[in-house]
Amino acid sequence: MSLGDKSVYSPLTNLKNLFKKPITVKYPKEILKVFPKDGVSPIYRGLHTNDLNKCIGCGMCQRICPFDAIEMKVIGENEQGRAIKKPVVDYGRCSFCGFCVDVCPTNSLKMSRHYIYKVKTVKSMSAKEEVEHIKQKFKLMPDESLGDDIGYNTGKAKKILG
Amino acid sequence: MEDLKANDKRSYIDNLIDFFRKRSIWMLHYCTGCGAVELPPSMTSRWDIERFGIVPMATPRQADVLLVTGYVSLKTLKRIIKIYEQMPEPKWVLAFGSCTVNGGIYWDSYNTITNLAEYIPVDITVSGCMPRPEAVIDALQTLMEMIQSGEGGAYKKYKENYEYYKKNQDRVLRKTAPILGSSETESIYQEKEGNYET
Amino acid sequence: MKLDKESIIELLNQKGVEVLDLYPNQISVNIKKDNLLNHLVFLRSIGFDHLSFINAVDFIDEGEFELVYHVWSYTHKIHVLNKVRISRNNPVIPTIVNLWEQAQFYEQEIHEFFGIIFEGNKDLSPLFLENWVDIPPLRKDFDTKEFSVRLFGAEIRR
Amino acid sequence: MMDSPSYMLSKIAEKDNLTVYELFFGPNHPGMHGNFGYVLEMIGTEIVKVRPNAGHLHRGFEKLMEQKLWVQNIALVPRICVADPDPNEVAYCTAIEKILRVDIPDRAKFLRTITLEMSRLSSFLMGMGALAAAVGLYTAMNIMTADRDLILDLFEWLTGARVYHMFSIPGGVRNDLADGFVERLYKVLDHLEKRLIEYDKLLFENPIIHKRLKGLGYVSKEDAVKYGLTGPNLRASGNPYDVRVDDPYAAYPYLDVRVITQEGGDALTRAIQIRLEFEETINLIRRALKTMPEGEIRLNLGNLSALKVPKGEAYAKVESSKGEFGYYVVSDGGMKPYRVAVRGPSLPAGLLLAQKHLPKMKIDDVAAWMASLAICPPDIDK
Amino acid sequence: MIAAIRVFGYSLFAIFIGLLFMGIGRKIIARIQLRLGPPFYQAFLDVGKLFARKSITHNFVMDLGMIMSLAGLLSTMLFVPVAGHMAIKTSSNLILIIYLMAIGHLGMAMAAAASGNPNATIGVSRALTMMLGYEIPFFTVMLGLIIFNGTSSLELIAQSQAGGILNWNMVKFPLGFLAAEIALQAIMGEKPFDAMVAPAEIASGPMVELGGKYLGLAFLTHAVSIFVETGIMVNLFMGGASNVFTFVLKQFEIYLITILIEAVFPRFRIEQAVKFLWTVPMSIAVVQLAIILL
Repeated sequence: MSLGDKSVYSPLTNLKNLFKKPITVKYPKEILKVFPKDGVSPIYRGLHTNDLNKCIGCGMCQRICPFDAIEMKVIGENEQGRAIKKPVVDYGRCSFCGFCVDVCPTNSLKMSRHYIYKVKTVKSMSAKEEVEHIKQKFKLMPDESLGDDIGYNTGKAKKILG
Repeated sequence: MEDLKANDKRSYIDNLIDFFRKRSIWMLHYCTGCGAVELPPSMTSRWDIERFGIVPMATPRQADVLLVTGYVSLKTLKRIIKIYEQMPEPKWVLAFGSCTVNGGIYWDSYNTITNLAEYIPVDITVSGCMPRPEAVIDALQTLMEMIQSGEGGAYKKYKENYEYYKKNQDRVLRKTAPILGSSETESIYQEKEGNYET
Repeated sequence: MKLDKESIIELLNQKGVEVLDLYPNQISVNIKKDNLLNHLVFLRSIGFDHLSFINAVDFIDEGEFELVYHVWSYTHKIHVLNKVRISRNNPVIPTIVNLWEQAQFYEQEIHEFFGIIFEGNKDLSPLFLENWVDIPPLRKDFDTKEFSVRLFGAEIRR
Repeated sequence: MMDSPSYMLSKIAEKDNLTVYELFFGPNHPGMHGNFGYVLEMIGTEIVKVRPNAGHLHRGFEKLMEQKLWVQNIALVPRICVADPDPNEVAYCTAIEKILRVDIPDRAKFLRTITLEMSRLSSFLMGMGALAAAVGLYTAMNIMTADRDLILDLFEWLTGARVYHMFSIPGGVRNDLADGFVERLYKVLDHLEKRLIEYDKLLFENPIIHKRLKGLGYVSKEDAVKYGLTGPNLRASGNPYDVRVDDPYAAYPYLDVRVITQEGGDALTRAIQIRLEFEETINLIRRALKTMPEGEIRLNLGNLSALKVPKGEAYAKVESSKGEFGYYVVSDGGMKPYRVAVRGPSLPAGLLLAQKHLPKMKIDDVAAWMASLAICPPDIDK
Repeated sequence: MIAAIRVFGYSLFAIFIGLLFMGIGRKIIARIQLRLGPPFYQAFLDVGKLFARKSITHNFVMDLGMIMSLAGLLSTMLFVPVAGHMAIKTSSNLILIIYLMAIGHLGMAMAAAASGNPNATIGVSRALTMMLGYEIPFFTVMLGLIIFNGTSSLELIAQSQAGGILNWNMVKFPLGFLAAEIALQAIMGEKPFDAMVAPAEIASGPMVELGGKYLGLAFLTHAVSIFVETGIMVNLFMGGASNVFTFVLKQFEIYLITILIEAVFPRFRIEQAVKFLWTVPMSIAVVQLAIILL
C-alpha cells in the first residue's frame, strides 16, 4: 500500500469506529478468550505448584535459580532420620523465568496459570512490622493448592537446560 | 449502587465521599520502573481501566494514587519521595512486582533498593515480574474496595512513623560510606554527623 | 571500494600492528596507548567510520585495564576491536572526543564506572550515579553483594 | 551559530536582564518516555542549554552479569530494553555461541528470527503510539497499543510470558511452536495489515502531523553515521545500512531482508520510516514462516548450568527496532562471564543529539522530537 | 430575592449540563478509540471526589483567581438567552458577552501565574495568545451577523431566525457558520487548538499546581464554558429553540461536532495555531462579511 498524500478528510474516516463494537475485555466479568484454554496461555509461567510427595528435596531448583529466590526448608524427618526439605519460593525475588521447572528431576515443581497474589497493608501494624510482614507473606511454599490449572510444565526429561 | 448502604460505623456522607473517591481514582503518569510497560495496555482500548474512572494525570498535585512499577533506583527513590510528599491527602501507593518486596532480580545491585515499604507506606503490593494487565486491574479493584470500606489509610502511617521512614531515607540517600578507607571510618549506621555533608 | 578481511589485515600489518583474526568478520588489534589516536585516524580514513562503543575490562590479577574501541565499517562489513592496555593504579588515556563526538558520553560512563581518566575530555562529571563516594562500581574489587546487604539490607541466602 | 534564535535571545536577555530559568523536563513528565530527564535552561519557551539527567534506570547490569552463571544471565538480560526485549537475549546467546564456535540448528535460528521480528512489530507499534501521544493524537495510541497486545498474546502462547520471554538460551531456544500458533500468527498479521490502512489515514496522512513534525530534529546523511546513530534513525537519513544484511545472524542469511531508506532525516521521515519498516516486517515474518524447516530446536551443550565457555571474547550485534544492540562478552574460561558490556542504541540519540538539537528548539517539540528518535532510556542507563 | 434564586438556579443548570456534556464527550471519544470508556456521569464523580480532597494553595491570589474565573464564566452565562428567557431581565448584548468571557480566562490566568510553576506560566502565555488567535475571526463573523440583523442583542438575532430550518443563520450564512465552528474549536480549547493544556509538553499547563478543590473549580469553569460557548453558537446560528429541551439538544449537536474533531486530530504548536486561525477562518469570515455588505 503506498502512503497517500496528506488531506484533512483522511483522519475523519476513523470516525467510523463509533459504529464498531469496542474491543475492551471487561476483565472482572470477561476473561481473555484467545488461547485454546480461556484466560492466560496454556504454558503460562505463573505462581508455582509442587507435588509434595513426588518432590525429593534435591535442591536442584535452588542451585539454578538466578536470583536465590528458592530456599530449601526442613519440614520434618523421615524414618532414617534425614530431614525432609521442600522448596520455598520467595516471590520478592522470583523473576518467573521457569528455570527451576526445567531442571526439576522428578518434574514435581510446575508453574500454574494463576498469577493473582497481593498483600494489603494492615492498619494496626507500624511501619517496621509492615516491612517484615510483607517480606514474610511473599515467601510461599508451593503445594498442590494451585495444581488444578497447570501452565508451564517441562521437567528435566525435556533436557531444556541439559 | 449496593455499596452505598451506610454500614454501621460510617455515616452516609462518609460513604458517599468514599464512593466518589472509589469511582474516580487518578493515577500519576510516571513510569518509575520496567513494570510501566504493562500500564499502557491497561489504560488503552483492550483492558481500558478508564471504565472505572482511572485516568493518568500529569502532576502529583492532581494524582490520587502513585504506582511504583518495578525496581526503584536511588535517583528514582529521591524523586518518588518528593512526589509522594507533594501529593495531597488522601493518597495511596501501589507497589507492583517482586522488586518492591525483596529487591527482585536486582537484589544484589548497588543502585536499587530492596523493599519500598521501608521508605514510603505502601497500600497494596502485587506479585509478578511485571504484573500483567489483569493483575493491575485486580489490584486497582482491591484498592477500590479498600477505599470504599475506609481501609485504605496507609498515608496516615507516613505521619505516625515519620522518623522511621526518614531514618531509612537518610541512610540510603545520604552519601554512602567510602569502602576505600572504610576500615577506620565509622559505618553509616552510627548516624554520626561525619564530614560527608560536602 | 570494498576491501576484504585479508587485505585489511595486510594493511594493518604494514602499519606494524599485530592483528588477531577472531571471527569471519571480526578482528582484534592490540595497540599501545600513545599511538591510539593516529591508529583510529588511520582506520577511519580507510572506511571504519562507525564507532559502535567504547568499553573497559578490568583485569585485576594482571593489574591492568583494557579499553576496547569497537569500530565498524559500513563499506567493508568488518568489525575491529582495538584494545589498549593501561595500568590500573594511574589509568590515564587520551580522549577521542574530537574524532567522534559521542565518545564524550562513553568516556564519561567509563570514568564513572572504572575511574579511568581521559586526558582532554572537558567534562568527566558523573552521568548515572548521584553523589557516589565509593570506588568505581564496575571494578572487580568492588563487592556489590556486600554493598547491597549493608546499605539496603538485602538477605543473602547462600 | 550567530544568527540562531537562541543566540539572539541570549543577546536580548543580557540587554533586558531576562533571567535564564531552569525547567526540569524531568523524570515525572507526561511527555517523557520512560524514566529519564533533561534539565533545560530556557528563556521564555526557547531552550538555550540542555543537561541530560540520566541514571534513574541504572541497575548495574554489567556488574550483576559478572556474578551469575552463563545460563542464569538469560533471566537478567531481556530486562535491559523493555519495549524490545528479544534482541538482548539473541545478542547475548549469539556472542556465547561465537566464542563456543558452535552453529545452532536451523529451526532454532528461524524461531529466534520470528521472535525478533514479532518483538520488532510490538516495539514499532509502541513507538508510533508514543509519537502520536506526544503530539496529542490519543486515538492512534489507544488502537496501536491494543494491536500490540495481540502480539503479546502470541508471545505468551509461544514462550509463556507476555513481555520478558527468556526464550533463547545458549545453543537454541527453550520450547517449540504450539499447534494452532502459526494460523493465529497469520490471522494477526493480516489484521495488522488491514489496520495499517487505518493508521495511514489517522496518523500519516494527517496534515497537522506533517505540520508538527516537518523539519524537526534534522540529521544529515553524514552526521547520522558520524554520531553513531543506528537502525531506523540511520536509514531515515539515507544510509542503507541494516545489521540483518551487513552482519547477518540467526536465520537472516536465508531470508532476503529488504532495506528501506528514505532521504530526509527529519522527524516526519523517521515516523514514515518506522511505518514502512513495520509493513516490511510483516512480510518478512510471512516469508520466514513459509521457509521454516523442521528439526531440532536446541543443540546439546551438556548441562547448561555447568556450562564453561572457553577463554576468549566476542562482539555480537542484533538489529533491534531502535538500532544496533551490541553485546561484548569476555570469558576467562570460567563458569561465569568475566565481563559483559552492552551497547544500547539510544545513547547517541538520547545524549548527543540532545546537545545538537534541543538548544534551538521550543519546549513544545521536545516530546515529539524524543518520540521520533525512539529514545529508550533503559538502554542508555543499563 | 427572586432574581437571586433564578441566578442560582441557572448556574446549577449550566454546571449540570456542562458536566453532563463532558461525561458524554469522554464516552464518545472512548468509543472512537474502540474502548468502553467511563460512565456518562463520570464528570460528576470526578468533581465530587475533587471537592472531597485536601488542596494545597500557594498564595491567596491563586484562591481568588480560581473564584474569579468561575464567577466570570457564570456572569457570562447570565447574559446568554436560554430558549428565549434569561435569569435576569437585561439586554443580551453580544459585545458584552464576549467581553465577559475574557474575564473568565483572565481569572484562570491569574491563578495559574500565581502558582509559580514555570509550566503554568508557559500555559498561561499560550492561553492568552490563543485567545488573541480565535477572537479575531469570531468577531468578524459576529460583526457580519450584527450588521445583517441591525441589532447586537442576541435575543433579537435568535428571534429573527424563528420558523423552519430554512431561515436559520446556519443555512443563510454557511461560510459564517464554518468560520465560527473552527473558532469555537479554539474557544473551547479542544484538540487542534489545545496547546494551553498540552500534557505532553507542559504537564497540563495552567492546571499544573491545582489540586483538590482548585481543580474542582477548574472543572466547573470548563463545564460552564462549554454551556456558554455552545449556547452562543445555538443562538447565533441555530435560532435559539422555543423550549429548553430542544435548546439543550442543539447545544449537544454543536458540542458533538467539536468532540468528533477533537478525537482525530493532534494539536498545533501555539504559533501554528494562531497562524492557522488568522488565515483560514479569518478569510472565510471576511468573504462572509463581503457577501453580507454587498
